[in-house]
Amino acid sequence: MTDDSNAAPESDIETAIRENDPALITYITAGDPSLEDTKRYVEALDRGGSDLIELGLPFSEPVAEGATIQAAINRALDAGTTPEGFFELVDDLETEAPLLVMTYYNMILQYGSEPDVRPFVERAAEAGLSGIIVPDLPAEEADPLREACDDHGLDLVFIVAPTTEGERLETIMSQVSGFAYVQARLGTTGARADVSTATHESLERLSEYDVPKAVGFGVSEGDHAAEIIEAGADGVIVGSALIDIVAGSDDPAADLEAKAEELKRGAVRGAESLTVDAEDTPEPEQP
Amino acid sequence: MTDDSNAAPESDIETAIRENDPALITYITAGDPSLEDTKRYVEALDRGGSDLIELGLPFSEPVAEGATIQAAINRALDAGTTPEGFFELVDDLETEAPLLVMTYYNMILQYGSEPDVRPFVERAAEAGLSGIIVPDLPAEEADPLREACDDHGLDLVFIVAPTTEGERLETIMSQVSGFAYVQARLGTTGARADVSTATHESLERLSEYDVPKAVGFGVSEGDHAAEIIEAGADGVIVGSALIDIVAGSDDPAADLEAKAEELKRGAVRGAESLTVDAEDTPEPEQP
Amino acid sequence: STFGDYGGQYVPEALMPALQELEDAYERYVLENEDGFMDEFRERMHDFGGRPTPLQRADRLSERYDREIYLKREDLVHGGAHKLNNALGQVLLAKYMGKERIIAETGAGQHGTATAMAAAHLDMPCEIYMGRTDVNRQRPNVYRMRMNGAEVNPVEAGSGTLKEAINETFRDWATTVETTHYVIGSVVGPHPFPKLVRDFQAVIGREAREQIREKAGRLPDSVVACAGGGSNTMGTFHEFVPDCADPRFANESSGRSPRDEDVDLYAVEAGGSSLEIDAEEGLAPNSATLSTGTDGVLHGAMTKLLQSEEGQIMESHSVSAGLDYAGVGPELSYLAETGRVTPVSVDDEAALNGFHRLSRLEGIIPALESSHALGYLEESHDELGDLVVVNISGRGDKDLETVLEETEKRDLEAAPDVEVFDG
Amino acid sequence: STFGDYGGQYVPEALMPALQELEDAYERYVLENEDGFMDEFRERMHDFGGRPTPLQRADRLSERYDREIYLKREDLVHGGAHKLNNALGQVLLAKYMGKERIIAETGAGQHGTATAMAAAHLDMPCEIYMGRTDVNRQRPNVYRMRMNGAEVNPVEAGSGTLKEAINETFRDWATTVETTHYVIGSVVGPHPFPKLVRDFQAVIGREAREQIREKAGRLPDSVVACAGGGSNTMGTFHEFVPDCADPRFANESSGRSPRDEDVDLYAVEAGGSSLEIDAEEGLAPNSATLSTGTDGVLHGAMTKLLQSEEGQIMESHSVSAGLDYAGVGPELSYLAETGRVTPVSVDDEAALNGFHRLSRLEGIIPALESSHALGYLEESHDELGDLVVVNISGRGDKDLETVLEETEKRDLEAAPDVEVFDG
Repeated sequence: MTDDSNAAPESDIETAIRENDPALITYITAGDPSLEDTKRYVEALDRGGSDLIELGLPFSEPVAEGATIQAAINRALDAGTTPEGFFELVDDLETEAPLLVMTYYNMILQYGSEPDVRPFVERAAEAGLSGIIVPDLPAEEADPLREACDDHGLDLVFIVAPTTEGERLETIMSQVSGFAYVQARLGTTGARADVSTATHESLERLSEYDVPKAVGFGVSEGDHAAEIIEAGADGVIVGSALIDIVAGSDDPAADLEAKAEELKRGAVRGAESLTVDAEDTPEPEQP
Repeated sequence: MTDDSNAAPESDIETAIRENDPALITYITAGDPSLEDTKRYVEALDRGGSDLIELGLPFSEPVAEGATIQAAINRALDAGTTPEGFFELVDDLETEAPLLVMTYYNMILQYGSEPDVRPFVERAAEAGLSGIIVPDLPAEEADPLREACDDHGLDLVFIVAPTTEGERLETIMSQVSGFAYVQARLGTTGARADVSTATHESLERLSEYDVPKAVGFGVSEGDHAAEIIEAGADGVIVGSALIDIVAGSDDPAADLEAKAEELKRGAVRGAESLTVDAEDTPEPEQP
Repeated sequence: STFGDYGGQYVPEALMPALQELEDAYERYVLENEDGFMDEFRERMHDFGGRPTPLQRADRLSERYDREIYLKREDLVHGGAHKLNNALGQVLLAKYMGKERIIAETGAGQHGTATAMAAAHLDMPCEIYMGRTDVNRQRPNVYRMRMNGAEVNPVEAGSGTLKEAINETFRDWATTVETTHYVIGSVVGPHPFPKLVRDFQAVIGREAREQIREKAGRLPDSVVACAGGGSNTMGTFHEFVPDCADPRFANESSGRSPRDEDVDLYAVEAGGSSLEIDAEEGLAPNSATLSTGTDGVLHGAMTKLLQSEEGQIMESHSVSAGLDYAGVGPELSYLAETGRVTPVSVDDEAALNGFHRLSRLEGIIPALESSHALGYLEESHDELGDLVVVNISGRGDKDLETVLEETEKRDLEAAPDVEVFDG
Repeated sequence: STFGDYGGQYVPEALMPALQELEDAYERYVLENEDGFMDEFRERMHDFGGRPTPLQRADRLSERYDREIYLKREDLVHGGAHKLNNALGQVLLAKYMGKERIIAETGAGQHGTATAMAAAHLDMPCEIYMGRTDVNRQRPNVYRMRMNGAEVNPVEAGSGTLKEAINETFRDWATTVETTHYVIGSVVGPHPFPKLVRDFQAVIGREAREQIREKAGRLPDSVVACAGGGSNTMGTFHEFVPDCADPRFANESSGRSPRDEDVDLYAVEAGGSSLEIDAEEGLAPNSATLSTGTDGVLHGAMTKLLQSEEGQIMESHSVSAGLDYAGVGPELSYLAETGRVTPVSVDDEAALNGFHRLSRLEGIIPALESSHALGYLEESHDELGDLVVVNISGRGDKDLETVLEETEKRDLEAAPDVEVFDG
């Protein structure tokens, strides 16, 4: 369906971002602390204004995650979260925002009786997921999964890192499906106190590509969201800051909803500021 | 004086053994537990029938001693025993039995301001000692000390070990001064429960030499003494069994005297048995 | 993929440019000796590392097994194991690449100490990640690394062993990839690491092959090496892989033609206490990945793994911390799958007996890792032919405490009386 | 005497025949290579022991001292120190002599472990005497000996260190001399031990002399080695002794003529905490025998000693257990007395700094013994000329705990921050 994402009809995900620009993409780990809780949290995030929701399917070796999401994954695994349980959760969920699954490649391979990506993708499509993000699957190794996703109408979202440049950037951008997940900085996931200069540089580098761009890794506050949108992104992705609420709040559902609202407001503020800038100056300058 | 012991006039030591055959030679460590005590113990051994008394001048590395005498030496050193203190003890002693000093070569070398054996020998002669035994001085290294002893009329007693055979035995026996100290067995000093077969073999090997032979290393009881004398020795040497008394008795002086008497009686018994044997059988057989 | 169905580069996007840069450096410096890289590497391994290591005839083992047993003495390499071959190679390569900082993971501490030594020798700042459990039980290796000026970062996550240390090192690398080289410690990880590490380690087999020809006049019937991640295994085997009739392997290396002599290759894995797996608990009481594992992706490569049906990586187990890893080098998976390498395993007890046997019979205290190869020799020498080379991958000084503890628990045929060990 | 005024055979009569037998065996097997003894010795030291060891240019030390510094890497010998050169030689000699049993003393445990390895390798029963204090503080070495099948006999007498262990071994030997060979661990003891041990160790200097010529094109200006009993010292120096203008030494070795190049020889002793002696207490807070000792007889030889005026042997001290001995080889006493060897010393602190410096700058953790040579290099490199060879007699793994403890007590310039060592 997205063989050529620039020409093909928009996917659910791309639509969700473009129509809600600036979009809020939220992440939580499924099964942390239980799948029942996750269901409530996802609904809260949906109510809070998420335009797209990533659900983490826990894998025991999460090399791309920082301490916060690692801990969430461990809690989910300790609670006995399985791929089948995950899919049943998704089966049950009815959200306005489309859902993506974020997991590591081995989890996808092992679903089914032989190492093969197709059973997972089939089940994901059946459960109503709109896309897949795999932090340890670079474009070079993605052909089998991309083909399966294409066959089932799922987006396979690629990450663009601060180190992604030149030919590799071209290749990845030509294959963008859903949106480009712009990694805000080098390193792992995790809430940070500021927005890195790498974010600005990355968005600058991507400005010539006409695809939705959402920025993640380190985004935790409305002000970050504002700054990122102002810098040219179409959406912000927030994960660890939400996990902190899941792990630490007395009423996670309410706080998640409030946090989503704060983040969405920040994003909108950033977008408005852009519009004002654009009205003030005929040649908009990237900050 | 003893350049040629077979021809030269007999020394005090040789006389003491020949005249008292079977002779009892006793050893204690000077300064264990104090030089004052040693004086009383030596006098007790003298009273008990010792024909010759060896006084140990303690050296910190007594490689030829077993555990008993090592411990005695450590007690003596801990009590601050010095060569000068030792000689002053000897100065004071008036015993019937001649006295020998038994010590290691380094103690002899270091007496005086430069490493030289003569000051020690001079002082030993002055104190009235009759001879010197040095367990770590084989004949090959003994020239300087032998010359000094000769010059001062002291005997330098050599040890004949179970391994001493052939040419080396000849050489040593030709240099015997005072008596041949026959080492009863391989190993170190120390009371043993029996008389080794090596004793019999050694005495057999030495039987052709007309020099006084006294056997030490492991002799602890009157019966041992008897057996050794019966095997052809002219004397027995007892040390560790006496140290045990020094270290363990409530009244060491009395017990030392009694022990000396027991040993002397044993030796005499051995000699008598020899005489009886000789009377019984025209050709005495070595057991 | 890199090796049949195995290998590849399953890593976060941020690392891909670094892997491409490394691949480029590998081709230029390692394969083509650009700027005399390989010359400098070999000279340093000679002068600093103590190469070549001997191939020693084991007189008493030969007598015991009634065949010729030769030991390749990697225990004599500086640092006490083959690990330096790779660590020095990679740190030197990092220097040639203009990197400013070295990171590495370590389990038992052998790779960490080797990397710390190499980094000190080549004046590169160095940080080592090590699981908390391993830090606590391998204190002397922690000291050695620190003495060499390396930072040691305990990893608190999970069970605090090698797997977690690798995860954490990947995370550091994902942050610092522009200035930092990650010295992976075995023939694992994303391409080009398995080839790079293998090529640095291949000196083991290259020397052994020449030495056995010189000493015995021919190639061995079998070569035996223990296998955890597989760096000593591939290092020992690589030069012998083409010594077989199968043309797939005969031409594998540069310019080689099929050979007359067949050399069998045995990779001895850690059988732990049992080859059975507790799927419920996600525990494998062994580390016999080649023998019992299934295909999957871990730490950047498609390879054989100890994993649950759902794809979660299991906690592996071995009395030898250096073999205790749920994965294995992808090239070994390929060679095992194709039948060129025979994967076998022996249990903890056989390894402990192997340790004691070599210590007492030959005066060489082997690493517990290497002891697995010796355990297999004891159990299966009849199948190994008349001329056998066993790789002694490292020395066992590091294992004394473990061996004592484990020996006290058992009635081991080859062990001395450990009750009097305290003297 | 054997060496000028030094040497000799000051032992109990019972041992004299054994010394004569040993002298005969030394002449036949060692000097004349009867039955190919030396060929077998060299082959085993190659295949089992890992010889030759490298002579490594120390890049960063060379830079630091602005001269060429080369390290002779005896730390790479099997077992981790030069000690095996001698132990294997003597155990093999005992085998040629028909002896059935091996005994040896050990202090820090290095000679004991080397002897236990050699005895295991050559299938000879072996007992090691070790002071109780040393047994308790060198536990890993006790384990290693036992793993190699040796008995370890703790010696309870006195301060329970090397001196007492030697005494006790002499006592065993006096009992078992007919069937047993006593493997003395250094160039000490009665003739022929000092020559025998020296000749087995002389491979160090023989290799180093060839290697430095190959690498630097000439002989070094100075050779530096630490000195306790002096076996690594004499082993390193022996081949260089004739490299001087003084004809007494120029002709010392077989068939040598005076040489053009002058090589200075520095024996670095353990200065401990101070070179001053507490005569009252009979304590020397150092082991600097050549520098501060006086002539006397200990353990079978006339040599320099740390002794009281009355002739009692002092308790020596060094942070390095392997240098902690109140005597020294008689040949070293002779070479020092004649000026051919320059005895110098550095204190514990300089040695500890030397340990840390080499660990951090070169990636080699040296034995605390060898660290004394490195301490001297730091203090006096200006006097050593442009080309210097330093013998690294052993590796420092055995010293990690000691170094940590001693480092914590001090403010050492070259040490890493040891407060974080536990990770």
